[in-house]
Amino acid sequence: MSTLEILTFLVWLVASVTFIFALKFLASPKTARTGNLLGAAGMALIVLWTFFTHDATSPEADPGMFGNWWIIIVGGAIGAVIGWFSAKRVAMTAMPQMVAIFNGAGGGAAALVAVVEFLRDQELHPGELLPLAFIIATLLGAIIGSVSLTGSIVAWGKLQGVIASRPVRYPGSQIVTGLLFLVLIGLAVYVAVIEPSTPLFLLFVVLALILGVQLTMPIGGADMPVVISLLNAYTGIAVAATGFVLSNYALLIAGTLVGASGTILTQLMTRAMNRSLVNVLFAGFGTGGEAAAAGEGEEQLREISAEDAAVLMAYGKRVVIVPGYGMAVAQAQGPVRELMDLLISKGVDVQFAIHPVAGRMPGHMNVLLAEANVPYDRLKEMDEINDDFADTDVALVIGANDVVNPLAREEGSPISGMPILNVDQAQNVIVLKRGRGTGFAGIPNPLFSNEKTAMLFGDAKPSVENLVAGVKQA
Amino acid sequence: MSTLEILTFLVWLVASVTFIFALKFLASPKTARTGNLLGAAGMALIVLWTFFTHDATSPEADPGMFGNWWIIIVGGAIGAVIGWFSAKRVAMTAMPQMVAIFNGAGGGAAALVAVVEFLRDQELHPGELLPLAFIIATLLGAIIGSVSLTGSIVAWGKLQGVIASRPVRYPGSQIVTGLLFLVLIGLAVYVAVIEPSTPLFLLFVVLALILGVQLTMPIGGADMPVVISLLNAYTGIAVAATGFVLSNYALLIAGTLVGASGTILTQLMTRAMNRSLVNVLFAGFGTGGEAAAAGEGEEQLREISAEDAAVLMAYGKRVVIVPGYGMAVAQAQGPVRELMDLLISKGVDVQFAIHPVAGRMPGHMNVLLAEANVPYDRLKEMDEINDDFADTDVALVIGANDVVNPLAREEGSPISGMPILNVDQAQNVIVLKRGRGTGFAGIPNPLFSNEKTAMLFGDAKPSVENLVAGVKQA
Amino acid sequence: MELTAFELLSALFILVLAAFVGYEVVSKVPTMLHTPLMSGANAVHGVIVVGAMLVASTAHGPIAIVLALVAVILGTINVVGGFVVTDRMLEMFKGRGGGRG
Amino acid sequence: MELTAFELLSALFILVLAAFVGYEVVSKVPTMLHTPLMSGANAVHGVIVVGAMLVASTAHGPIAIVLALVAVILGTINVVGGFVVTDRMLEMFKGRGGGRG
Ligand SMILES: NC(=O)c1ccc[n+]([C@@H]2O[C@H](COP(=O)([O-])OP(=O)(O)OC[C@H]3O[C@@H](n4cnc5c(N)ncnc54)[C@H](OP(=O)(O)O)[C@@H]3O)[C@@H](O)[C@H]2O)c1
Ligand SMILES: NC(=O)c1ccc[n+]([C@@H]2O[C@H](COP(=O)([O-])OP(=O)(O)OC[C@H]3O[C@@H](n4cnc5c(N)ncnc54)[C@H](OP(=O)(O)O)[C@@H]3O)[C@@H](O)[C@H]2O)c1
Repeated sequence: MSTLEILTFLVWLVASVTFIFALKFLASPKTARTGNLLGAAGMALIVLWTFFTHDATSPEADPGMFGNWWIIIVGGAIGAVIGWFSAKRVAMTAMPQMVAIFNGAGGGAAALVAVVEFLRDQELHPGELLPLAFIIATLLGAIIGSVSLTGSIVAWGKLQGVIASRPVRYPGSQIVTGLLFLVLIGLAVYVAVIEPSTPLFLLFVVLALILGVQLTMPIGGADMPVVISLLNAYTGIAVAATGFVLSNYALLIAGTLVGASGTILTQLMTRAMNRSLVNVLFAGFGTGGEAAAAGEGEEQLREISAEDAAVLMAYGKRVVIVPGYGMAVAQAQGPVRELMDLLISKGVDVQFAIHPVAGRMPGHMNVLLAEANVPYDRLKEMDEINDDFADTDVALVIGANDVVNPLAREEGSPISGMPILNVDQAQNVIVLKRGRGTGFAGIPNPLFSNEKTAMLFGDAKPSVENLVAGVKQA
Repeated sequence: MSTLEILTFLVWLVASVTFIFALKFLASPKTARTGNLLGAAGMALIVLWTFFTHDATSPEADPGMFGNWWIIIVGGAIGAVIGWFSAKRVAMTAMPQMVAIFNGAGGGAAALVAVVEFLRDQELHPGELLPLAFIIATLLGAIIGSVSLTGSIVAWGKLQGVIASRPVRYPGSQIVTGLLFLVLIGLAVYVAVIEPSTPLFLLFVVLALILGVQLTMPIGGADMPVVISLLNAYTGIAVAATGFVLSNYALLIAGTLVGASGTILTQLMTRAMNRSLVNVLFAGFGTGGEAAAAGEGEEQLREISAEDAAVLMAYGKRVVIVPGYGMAVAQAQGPVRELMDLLISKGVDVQFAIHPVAGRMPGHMNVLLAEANVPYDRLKEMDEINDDFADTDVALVIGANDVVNPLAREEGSPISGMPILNVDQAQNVIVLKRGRGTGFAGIPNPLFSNEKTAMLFGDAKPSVENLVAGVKQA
Repeated sequence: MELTAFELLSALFILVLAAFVGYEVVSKVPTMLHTPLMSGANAVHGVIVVGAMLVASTAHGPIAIVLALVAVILGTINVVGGFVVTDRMLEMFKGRGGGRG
Repeated sequence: MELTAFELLSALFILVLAAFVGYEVVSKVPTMLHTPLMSGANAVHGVIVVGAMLVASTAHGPIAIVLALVAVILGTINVVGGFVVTDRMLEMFKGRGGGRG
C-alpha cells in the first residue's frame, strides 16, 4: 500500500468517527446541533480528500480520468445549489417531505453507483461472472437504492398532496408484489451465477424501481413519516453495500450506522404510535376520506364564541393547551404564543400538553412551538401532565383530534390502545377546528359531543387571534 | 484462505458478538446473569474451537506441535481447578480481592504471551528487527500485562491485609517512578528500532513488573476497588495488543471492549465517590491510621444499651437502617434481616438507605442484603430517601461512618463535597460500631457527638442480635 | 476488484461492529429529537457521494458518464440538503429552557 | 508474522469501533451493578487464554514451554474464576423485587 492509500484509510477512519459522534450528539438535545455540524465537517473532509486524491483509492483508475473531473465539479455544483436552496426555502411543515426527497436522492445515487460499477466491470471483462460477494453487494445496492428512490418519491407525493394520500390498492395488488419479488430474485440469481447479462441487470433495476412504488402506495399518507424513516435505513444499507463493492470502509461504516440507527428509530416511532411496523406497512391504516363519511355528522355539537371562550380562560387558574396537526396546518403557533403570554400576564398558569405523535412527525409540536419561542419548560410530555387535567379549568385543543380521542380507550377502533391525553378530565374543553373533518385515523371523536366540550369552528390561526383579542378585553 | 481459516474468523465474530451482548446484559439488573452466562458460552465456543483447530490459525505452526497438546490440557486443567474452587469458596466480603487476583492472572497471561511470541520470533529470525507495529504491540502487551499483574497482587494484598493498607511512600518515590518510566521507554525504543535484544526485552518485562508495584503501593487500601477496575481496563488493553500481535480479531475486540468499558466504569466509580481518577491515583487518600490518631478521641460520646435502643425502634413509626462497611466486616446482614422482619411484624415501617459508596465496592451493601434475602424494594438509593430522614424516628447506622459524616458538607476535609445520607435529620440516631475507629477516610465524625446520637459499641453482629432480643421483649 | 477472503471477513467484522455502534448510540433518543436525528442520519448516508465521485472518475462512454453525473448530483443533494435541513430543524430548539421572545 | 498495511489498518478500524461499542454498552450501568460488571468484563478478557493456547501450540524449548504453560494456567484461572465469581455475585440479586426468606 502506498502512503497515500494509508492516509486515505486514516481519513476514512476520522470521517467514520465524526459520523458516530454526529449521531451520538444528535440523540441529545444539548448537543444535537454540534453533532450535525460535526457530521458535516467529517463529510467535507472525506469529500475533499477524495476529490484531490481519487486516483489513489481506485487502483484501476482510467489514465485519462482527469478528463472526468468536470463530472464531479459540474454535478457537485448542481447538486449543492439544489440541495442548499430547497433546504433553506422549505416550510417547517413540509420538512418531512423534504427529508424524503433527500433520502430518495441518496438511494438513487447508491443505485446508480451500483449500475455504473456493473457496466464498467462488464466493459473490462465482458461476459465474465463477478466474484459472488461482489455481485451480491452490487445487486443489493441496486435493489435497495432503487426501492428507496421511488418509495421516497411516493412518500413525498403523498405528504405533498400530489398523490392520493389514502392507501391505494387494486385487486390483486398483493399478487403483483409477490410476482415482482419472485422475478427480482430470479434475475438476481441469473446475473450472479449464470450469466452477467447487462440488459437483465438493467431490467432488475427497473423492476426494483417499480417495487418501490408498489410497496409504498398501499400505505396511508399519515404513516409516511414512519415509511420515510424506514427508507432512510434502507438507503443506509444500500450505501453500506456500495462501500463493500468499492472496498471503501467509510461508506461501509456510515451506511451501516445509518442502517442500524434508522431501524431502531423506525421502531421507536411506531412504538410511540402504539403500532407495529408490520401494521404500518401492510394494514393500510390512515384510510382518511372513506371512514370519515361513515363516522361523524349527526350528533349536535355545542358551539362557543371566541369571546366566551376567552373569558373562560382569562378567569381560569390553569389552562392546558393541546396542539395537534391542525395547528401546524394553520401555522397558528405565533398567535398561540401570544395567547400564552397574555394569559400568563393575567396570572393564569398555562402549560402545553405534547402528545408523542401529535402532528405528522415526531417532535412536530416541539419544533413549531420552539419556533414561536414558547419556553421549553412549558411543554409537558404526556406522562408528565396526564394526571393534572383533573384540576385544569380549560383544556384548549388546537387542531388535535386522534391524540385526544377517547375511543382509543375502547376495543375495536383503529387507535385502540394508543395512550391519549386525558383532556376529558378537565373542567372545560374548547376545541378549535375547521369543521367536522376527522383526524389522521379517519374515525369519529366522541370527545367533541361530550357535554364538557365546546367547539370553536374555523381555521386555527384566525380563531386563536380572536381568542387573543377576547382575552385582551376580558 | 482455507475454509477452516474462514470458519475460524466466523467463530471469532460470533464470540465477539456474545461478549458484546454479555457486557450489554451485565449493565442491566434483569439480564445481568444471562449476560454472564452468554459470555461464558462464547468463551467456551472459542476455546474449544481453538483447541481443536489451532494449527489453522497459526500458519507457521510447528509441525510437531501435537506434542504440545499436553501444555494446553495440563495448564487448562490446573487453571480450571484453581479458578473454580477459589471462586466458589471466597467469602462475599473478599470478592474484590478475588477479582483482583483473576485480573492479575489475565494480565500475567497477556505478558507471558508477548514474551513467548518475542522469544519464538527471535529463534526464527535471530537478530532481525520486527515490523514496527508488531513490536510496538508486543511491548505494549508485555508492559501493560506486567503492570496489571503486580498491581493486582498489591491490590489483593492491601485488601486482604497482607500488605499495609495505608498509602506506602518513601522519600523520592516519585523520582524512582519517573526514572522507571524513562528506562522503560529507552529499552522499548532500543528493542524496537535498534536491536531486538532478548536480555533487554526481559529486563523490560522485569522493570514493568516493578512499575506495577511502584504505582499501586502509594494508594490507600480503601481506594483499591477503583484501582482494580482500572487494572481490569489495563488488562483489556494488553489483551487487545496481544490480539493485534497474533492477528486474532477475537482477542482484539474482546480486549478493546474491556479496555473501553473498564475505563468508563472506573470513571463512574470515582464519580460516585465524588473524586477524580487523578486524585485516587496520586493523592494518597485513605490514610487510615495516621489521620485517625489526630481526629477523635476526646469528646464525650453518649452511649445507649441494646434494650433501650430496641424500645426506641419498636415503638417508632419509621426506622431507616444505614448499613456500612462495618456490617460487611461483622457479617451482620443475617441478624439485620431478622431485626427488619421483627420490626415490620410490630408495624414499624423499615427501610434501608444505601449510599452509593457504602462498603468497599460499589453495590457491596446491595449484594450483602440480597444475600440475606432483604426484599429489594426496601433498599432505597440515597437520592430517593434523603428527604425522608426528617420524618424518621430512628436512623440505625450499622458500621457506616464516612457516608454519614457531616464534615462532607464543609470545606477542607478529604471528603468535602461527597454527597452523604442525611441521618442527622432523623429524630434519633443510633450508631453501632466497635469503638472509636475511623472510617476509610480516616477523619473524625461529628455525627457521633451530635446530641441526637447514641452509640452502641461492640461488633455489629452481636450488637444487632442484642437488638433483636430486645425488640422481641419490647 | 478481486476481493480476498481476508478483506471480505474484515469488512464483515467492521459491519457488525458498526451496526452495534449505530444501534447503541441512538437507542436512548427522546421523542422530540426523532425527526432531526432521522434527518441527520439521512445526511450521513449522503457519503454515497464519495462513491459517486469514485465511479465518475473512471467512467467512460456516454451512458456511464451521464449516469455518473446524475449519481454525483443526487449524492450532493443528499449531503448538502440533508445537513442544511437538519440544522434548520435544530435551530428551532435553540430557545429552549426559558427562551424569551 | 508479516502484517500488511491493509491488515494493520483493518485492525485499527476494528479497534476503534470496538472501543465505541464497549463505551456505549456500559455507559448507563446502575451503581449496584458496578462490581458484577467489572467482574464480568474481567472474565471476558480471559479470552487471552486463546492467545496462550496459540503460543503454547508452537512453543519449543524448555523456557518457552514453561512460560506457555504458566500462561495457559493463568489465562484459564482468569476465565473460569471470572465467570464463576461473577455468577455468584449475581446470584445474590436473585431475591430482588420481593424476595421472601
Ligand atoms: N407525529 C407523528 O410522528 C405521526 C406520524 C404519522 C402519523 N401520525 C398520526 O397523526 C395523528 C396526529 O394526531 P393529531 O391529533 O395531532 O391530529 P389529527 O388527528 O390528524 O387531527 C387533526 C385535526 O386538525 C383539524 N385541522 C386541520 N386543519 C386545520 C386548520 N387549518 N385549522 C384548525 N383545525 C384544523 C382537522 O379537523 P378539521 O378538518 O375539521 O379542521 C383534524 O381533526 C395521530 O393519529 C398519529 O398517529 C403521527
Ligand atoms: N463502595 C465503594 O465502591 C468504595 C470503594 C473505595 C472506597 N470506598 C470508601 O469507603 C467508605 C465507605 O464508607 P462506610 O461509611 O461504608 O464505611 P467506613 O467509613 O469505612 O466506616 C466503617 C465503620 O465501621 C466500623 N466497623 C468496622 N468493623 C466493624 C464491626 N465488626 N462491627 C461494627 N462496626 C465496625 C468502623 O469503626 P470501628 O473501627 O470503631 O468499629 C468504621 O467507622 C467511603 O469513604 C467510601 O468512599 C468505597
